[in-house]
Amino acid sequence: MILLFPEPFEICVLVLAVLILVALYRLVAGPTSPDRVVALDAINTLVVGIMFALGVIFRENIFVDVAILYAVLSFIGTIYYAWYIGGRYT
Amino acid sequence: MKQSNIVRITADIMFPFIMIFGAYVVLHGHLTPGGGFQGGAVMASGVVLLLIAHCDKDIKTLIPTQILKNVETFGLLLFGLSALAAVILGSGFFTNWLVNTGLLFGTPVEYGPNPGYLNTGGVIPVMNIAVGLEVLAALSVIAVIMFRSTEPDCGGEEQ
Amino acid sequence: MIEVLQIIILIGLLLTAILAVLQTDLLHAAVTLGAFSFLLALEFYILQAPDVAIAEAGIGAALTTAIFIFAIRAVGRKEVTS
Amino acid sequence: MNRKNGITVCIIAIIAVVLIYAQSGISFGDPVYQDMDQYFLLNGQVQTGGNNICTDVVFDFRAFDTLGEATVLFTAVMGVIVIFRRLMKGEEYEAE
Repeated sequence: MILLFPEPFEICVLVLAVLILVALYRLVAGPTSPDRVVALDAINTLVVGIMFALGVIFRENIFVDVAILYAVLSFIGTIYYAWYIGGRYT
Repeated sequence: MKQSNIVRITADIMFPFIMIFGAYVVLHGHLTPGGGFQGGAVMASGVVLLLIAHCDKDIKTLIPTQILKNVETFGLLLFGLSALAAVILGSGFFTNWLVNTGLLFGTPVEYGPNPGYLNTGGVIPVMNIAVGLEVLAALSVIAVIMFRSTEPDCGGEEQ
Repeated sequence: MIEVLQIIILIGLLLTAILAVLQTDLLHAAVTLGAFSFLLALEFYILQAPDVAIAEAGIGAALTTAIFIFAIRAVGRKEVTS
Repeated sequence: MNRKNGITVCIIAIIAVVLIYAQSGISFGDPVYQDMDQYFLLNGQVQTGGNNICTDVVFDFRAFDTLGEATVLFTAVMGVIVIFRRLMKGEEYEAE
């Protein structure tokens, strides 16, 4: 069912998933708070990329709405963390 | 504490697009993924973004809480009345009394997978709009009240 | 392909869920919970439920983060352990 | 502290083994009782006029659940206002 489309998008999805694990290591073992926040932002961007690639693989154009929504809303969470850290350390 | 220009201008540019996308999710709730609750949550996220970007101004004039409370009550009343209208018209509670009648939202649909038209669905789009208004107002009121009570002067005590 | 992707995402879910409980710094716990929310939404997306994915995006990405940050600013960052 | 972590890891491992064993006998996406599912998929689009079956179920077939959810949200807002009313600056509190 999934394997309708040729290989390149699946390879793209797998590489992005492995990169999520790499960013999760920095989120778990990061020494300071800005490390963890930047790792969370990287995870957000990678999740949006995976959603676009999976929308191509599933051949559903309405799934792109979810990815656009994530790309918009992940900005708000990051800006709140930045507000807290900047207000504390400056 | 005043926010930097990058944050404020980016929030000003992104706020109308977030509200338009939330309205799209609410109005197309019976055709595409989404619905009242999801679209209302997206629009409330836009209000939360506006709250943090302009926190140096007066919050009460920027986002008036009393209007939001009235909007929430109106949404809940619209939801209940659209269900009670079915009882008045002679059928059960929560009966879909607008579908397949040719009136507003009353165009019949054909069976099978199709993109669909906006003018179908009966009473479902009305309930979507009601729940969307209610969720938008409720989540915005919670965020604004928690912000105003925990940070009276917008968090400038460290400087 | 999809099984490998699901295994990776479930490992990440388990890791972030355990770490969010075990953190003593409340800001780090909030950041870890944000990552958990995003991975959970991606899992819903893979299971072909975009309605739940949109709800998880709207609630988990913006509103929960905002309310957590308000609460952390009010009560302090370090957890007091006896 | 080290012994406590060991107990935690053991409990998590036991739960993981039990869950993996429990799901090994169930085929995914094929529930046992699926009468109402087939009814919704066959008749929902014609009876309610919406193409999204999830919204049809939430707002037409199971609309009482949505009414309860709206009531819960309204009650939550009332609780937040009651709790945080004294912590605000008091202008809105005086007007009522």
